[in-house]
Amino acid sequence: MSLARDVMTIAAVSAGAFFFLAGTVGLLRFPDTLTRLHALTKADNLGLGLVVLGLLPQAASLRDGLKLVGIWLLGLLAGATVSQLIARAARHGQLNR
Amino acid sequence: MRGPSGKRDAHTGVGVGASWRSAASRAAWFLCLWLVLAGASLDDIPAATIAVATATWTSLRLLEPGTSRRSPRAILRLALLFLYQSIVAGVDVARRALDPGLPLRPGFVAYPTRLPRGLRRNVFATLTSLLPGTVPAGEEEAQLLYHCLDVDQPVIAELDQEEAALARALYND
Amino acid sequence: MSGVTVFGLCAAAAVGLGLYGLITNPQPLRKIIAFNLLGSGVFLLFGVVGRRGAAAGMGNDPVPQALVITGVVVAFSATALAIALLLRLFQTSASVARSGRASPGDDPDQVGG
Amino acid sequence: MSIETVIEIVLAAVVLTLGVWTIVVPETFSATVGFVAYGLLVALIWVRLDAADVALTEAAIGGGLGGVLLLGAAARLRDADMMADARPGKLLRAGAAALSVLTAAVLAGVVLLLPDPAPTLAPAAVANAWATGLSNPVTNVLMAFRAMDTMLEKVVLLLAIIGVWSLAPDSAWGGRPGPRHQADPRGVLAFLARLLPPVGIVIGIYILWTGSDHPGGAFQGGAILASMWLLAIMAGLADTPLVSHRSVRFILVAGPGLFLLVGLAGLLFGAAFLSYPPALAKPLILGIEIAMTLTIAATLGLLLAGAPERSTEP
Amino acid sequence: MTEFLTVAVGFILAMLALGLLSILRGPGDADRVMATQLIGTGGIATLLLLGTAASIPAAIDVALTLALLATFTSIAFVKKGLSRFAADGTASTEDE
Amino acid sequence: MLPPAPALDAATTPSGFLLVLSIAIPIAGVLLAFVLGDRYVRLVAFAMVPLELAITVTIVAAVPHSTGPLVYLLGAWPPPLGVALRVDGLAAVMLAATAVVISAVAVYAGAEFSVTTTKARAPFVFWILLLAVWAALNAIFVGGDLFTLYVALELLTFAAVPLVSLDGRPETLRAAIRYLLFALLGSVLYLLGTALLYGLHATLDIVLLSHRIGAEPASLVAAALMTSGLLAKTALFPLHLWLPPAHAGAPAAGSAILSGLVVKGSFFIIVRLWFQVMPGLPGFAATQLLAALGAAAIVFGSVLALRQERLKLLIAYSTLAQIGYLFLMFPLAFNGSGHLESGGALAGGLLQAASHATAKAAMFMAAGSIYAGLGHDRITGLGGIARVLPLSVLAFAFAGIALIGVQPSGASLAKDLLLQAATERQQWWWAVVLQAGGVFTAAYVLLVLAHALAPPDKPVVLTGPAPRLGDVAALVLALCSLLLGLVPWEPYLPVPYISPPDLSGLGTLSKSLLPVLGGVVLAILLSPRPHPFASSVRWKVAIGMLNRFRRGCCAFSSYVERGNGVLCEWPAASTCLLMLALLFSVLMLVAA
Repeated sequence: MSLARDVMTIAAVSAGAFFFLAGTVGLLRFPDTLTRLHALTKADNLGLGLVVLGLLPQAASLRDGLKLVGIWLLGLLAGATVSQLIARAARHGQLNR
Repeated sequence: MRGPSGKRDAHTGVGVGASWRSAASRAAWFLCLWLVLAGASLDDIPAATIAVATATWTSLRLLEPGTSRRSPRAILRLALLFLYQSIVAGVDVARRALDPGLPLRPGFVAYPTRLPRGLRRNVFATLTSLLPGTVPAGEEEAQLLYHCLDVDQPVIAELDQEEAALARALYND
Repeated sequence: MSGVTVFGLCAAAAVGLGLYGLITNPQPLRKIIAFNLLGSGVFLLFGVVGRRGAAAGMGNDPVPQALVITGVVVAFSATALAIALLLRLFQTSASVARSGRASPGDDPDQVGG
Repeated sequence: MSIETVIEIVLAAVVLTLGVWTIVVPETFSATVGFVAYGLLVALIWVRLDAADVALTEAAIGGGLGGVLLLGAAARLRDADMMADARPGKLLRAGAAALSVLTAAVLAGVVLLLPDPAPTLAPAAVANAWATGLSNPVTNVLMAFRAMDTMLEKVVLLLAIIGVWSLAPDSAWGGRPGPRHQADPRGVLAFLARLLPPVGIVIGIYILWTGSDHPGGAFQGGAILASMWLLAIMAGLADTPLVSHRSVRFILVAGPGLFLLVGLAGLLFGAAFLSYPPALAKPLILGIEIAMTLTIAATLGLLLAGAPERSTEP
Repeated sequence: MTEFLTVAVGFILAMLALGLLSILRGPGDADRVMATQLIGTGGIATLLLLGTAASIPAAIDVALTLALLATFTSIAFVKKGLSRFAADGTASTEDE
Repeated sequence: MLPPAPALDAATTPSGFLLVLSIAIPIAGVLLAFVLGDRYVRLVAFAMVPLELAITVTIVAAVPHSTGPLVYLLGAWPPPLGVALRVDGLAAVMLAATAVVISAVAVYAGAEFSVTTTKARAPFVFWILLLAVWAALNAIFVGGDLFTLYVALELLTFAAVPLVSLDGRPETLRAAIRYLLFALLGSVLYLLGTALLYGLHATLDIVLLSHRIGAEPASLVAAALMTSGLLAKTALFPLHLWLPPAHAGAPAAGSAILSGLVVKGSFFIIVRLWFQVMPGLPGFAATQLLAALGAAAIVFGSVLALRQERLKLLIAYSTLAQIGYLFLMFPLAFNGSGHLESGGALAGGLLQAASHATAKAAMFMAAGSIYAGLGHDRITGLGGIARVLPLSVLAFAFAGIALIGVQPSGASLAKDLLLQAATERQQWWWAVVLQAGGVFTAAYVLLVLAHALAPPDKPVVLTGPAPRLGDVAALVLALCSLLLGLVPWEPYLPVPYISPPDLSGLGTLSKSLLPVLGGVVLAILLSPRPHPFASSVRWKVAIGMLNRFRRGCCAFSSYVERGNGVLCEWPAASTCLLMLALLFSVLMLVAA
């Protein structure tokens, strides 16, 4: 049982780390603010989600697990709204250029 | 569980009944949040009461009770769709970032939405900001402006599908 | 123990950095930021001291932790007061300076894109 | 070298790189963002040092309020070179760098020389926890063993507010602090500001409440509540109160006031100033903490809002 | 398991550092502000992993606070830095 | 593990609760005044001042009857876990001086800071901050824990900064920012030292630390950091960049508090640190360095004071010089066995602090009245005011005479004590500095008086009503300073001998006249402006003879001014601070 849990943790956390890697590569390679914003919000949020998923089997209690999910949801909400705010700001910046 | 959910519980109805009902359902959500955070303990009752009451009061002040019907099954479907889309979005970005050719055709796409400005459009924009390749970057009259990683993707169609799912789930009036 | 050493050195470096910034930066706001950096180095040092004093089933001596929390509050209020002073000074001296100058043009550097 | 040490070195290196960036980058705005990022990462170090109470404080201050404060100032002071001192010459900068490096080196040496095993008060704090009935030793130190410091610190907060208010123009005295924030009531910001504050309130109260037994406490909870208030203000959904308003004044002194009253009651009826009778210790401390949370939330919010700018007339 | 989680922490931290370097460079302020958002996600992930690896349960609460407040810097930036562009949407659409 | 705590003062003494009240009452006043708002703020202050005064008197009266210091254990928790408050003779003297000065300032400010409908802001802030300064100072004098002292120091800074910028002009705002930032730098260094001390000894209690501390390098570095941080807050030369603009820009009552009291807070912590926490550690060289800085402060401050155009700035620079005077006691307390001895030198230093507090506050108050009366405070425009504002000028004169060290002033007793210590320790060079300090003081006091007593060029028109009550308060304060030498000090300070205040003796007369005459010469030589009496023919001849010499002196003083300009740049001053910290570390390490 514990082995299955650990395998799931390792798999999910590794996948999460991969998406963090992808997000960072995107930040480094993408040409402008708006495209980098995609990299930042999408890849990293998925990465965080997968890390949370991976930690769920290790959580001490159901409550802690739900807390983890809550943190992820809060992170999603933050990412989603902030990406809109920054996108608007960046677009206005471009228009003003 | 959290704010957006609290808001979604607004039920059809007019006047005081509706606001009481929505107050009750929001309070229930905040109570769930409290229980997740602090666990269930008798000692916590005063703090939990204060927290839930304050949060509900604030929530009602900041966000008026809605008037639309919602369907639990459609919400579930929306959530799953959303989850699926955000995974696809992450994979999509990862693929483009790691591809040596850097396949990007960034640009803006205007999507004519049927949702009125305000809360509904905000919810829609927020959900779609996690869609593959799109970030809402502004509004113009009846259109939402999206920045896309790849303008050749069928962005409009995907957005249409999402909007329909959202309307079925929450704004079915 | 080595982790403690790492962060101890990190704290010392943060103190040095903060001092350098506080001394050499001509902008008041940058001085305030440097002060905060310096402060965080000092707090980290408290943290390291507390971590070294881990005992009685506690990972960190509670007394330095409490001192740090008090210190953080004080440092934050100091920052807020300094910034309020700065903004007020900016307002008053800008109202003096503006009379002789046309409205400042749009600064293209303001937003990224 | 264990893997933990490697991680710690990586963490310290990242944090220090951000610190260097903050100091050397030419534009103030970049430095400010760098510092906010630095502050958020320092919270990681605090967790690593097993000081979760402090980590919470750093996260609440560095992440929310500090960022708003510094970034807001950086944006407003964009072309504020007129206030700058003269840029020091190369020689002076080299001298300052040498001295700073020397100081850091001395400090590093001293840290390495700290005694081993380290003296500590942890056992004493744990052994005396019975007196309050709270099992978070940090809260015990703050509220019982060193309650005087905490009370004085709350007075410091009050003085900071008075200092900020003292900068009001005479015509705006008693008015509302800060500019009236305008935002589209149907925009994204307002959307976030409608959803987040209730959640934040529950979390803030939880952090306060859990502080008696787990990491958390009045300041951290108050900082979260203040952030939520500020969010509503920035989104134009709420306005700052009139500073002449009696209830505002009352909230701003509630924490230290109650602290002082309980302390004096201890002086009159109990063992000493700021002592609590063991039976009543927990409720008394919790009561003070609740009052302090309110005070802290209001104080921090108003500190960030700034000096009164708008006169009492609407 | 602890070793694995610790390695993951290191890896994500390294990614975080690289990402920070790339966006703090600019060119615009909007890029730089994204740095705090990056820490909002990467930092939370690191915190959670760290907390589990070192079994510090309170790390979850720290992460929660960070998640709640991670948006604030960006909001302050949008509010104060770009007020004349009305980046919160005021300028782009008038009342319907 | 901890060594068992020594049972030195592990219990509250009977009248210990007074110590709590001495902090709690002004804090209660702050809170109450804040809640009640603009209209009642002065009322609250006027209610709290006598109450607090009474408590101070009771404490001061209780100290001689107690065998050791008065002790109060807060929350009944003994150190190291808890925090203790302690009052010994030193603290009692400072408590008393603070109470006297603040009461006088309250009387003085009663008229200036009354609430009217149009101007509610300044009175509100002023009265609350007055009480806050009192609370902070009392906490500093009474506090027995280095971290409590840190919080109290910050409290003091937060109360002092808004006083500087109370009128909101850009230059006072700039002065306030500079003051705040430099003070913060100082307190951060202090905090750094406490962190190290806690890491070494797991306590910050002064008494416990004094038992545990040894010559470990870390302790010495900590002490050096704390000392230099506190020096920055005390504005000892060359860390004085913030003081003159801040003290001269504040309203008169604020300047009186800032100059008279606020700088004494950090000074007192230095005394505690050196004399009580680690009397055996600083070593000879560090004390010499401290006093050398003091001597430099006397020269710089006095010369710059003589070059000022405005009265308030002159007084501010005089504060700079007088702060230097306070640090001359350190080497003189250094005894043969390498310890700082709490003897006559310490008594002299603290007496000097108390008499400077009273005299300087009186001076600023008098200057404030003069400013209010004339609408300006240009020294060359003071002609004739002795006739229209006799009380203000008299208060200024008395305060000045007290500072110069004419018997029976506190400064004179202090000087005697320090001179005696200099003889005992065979450090004649500090005796020279002490005498020179008196001469310098006489120079700028006499310069002002000469202008004030000179006949006016044109009839003096007062722009405002003369604040009678305020002048009386200033006069009383000045008289206090002038008569401090008559107070029986033995219960509080180790005053080893009592000089019978022989006011008529020839020796006393010459001792008083010497600095005055020297001062006249210095004033003529160093002041760049035309002298009011220079119009008479006889003076012209005399000055003509001196002229070449005078030109040299003027060149010297303009060099001093230029050097001061460099030192008052932020980077230079903060570099100096760092250098001092390192220098102190090195000196102490070498001594250890």
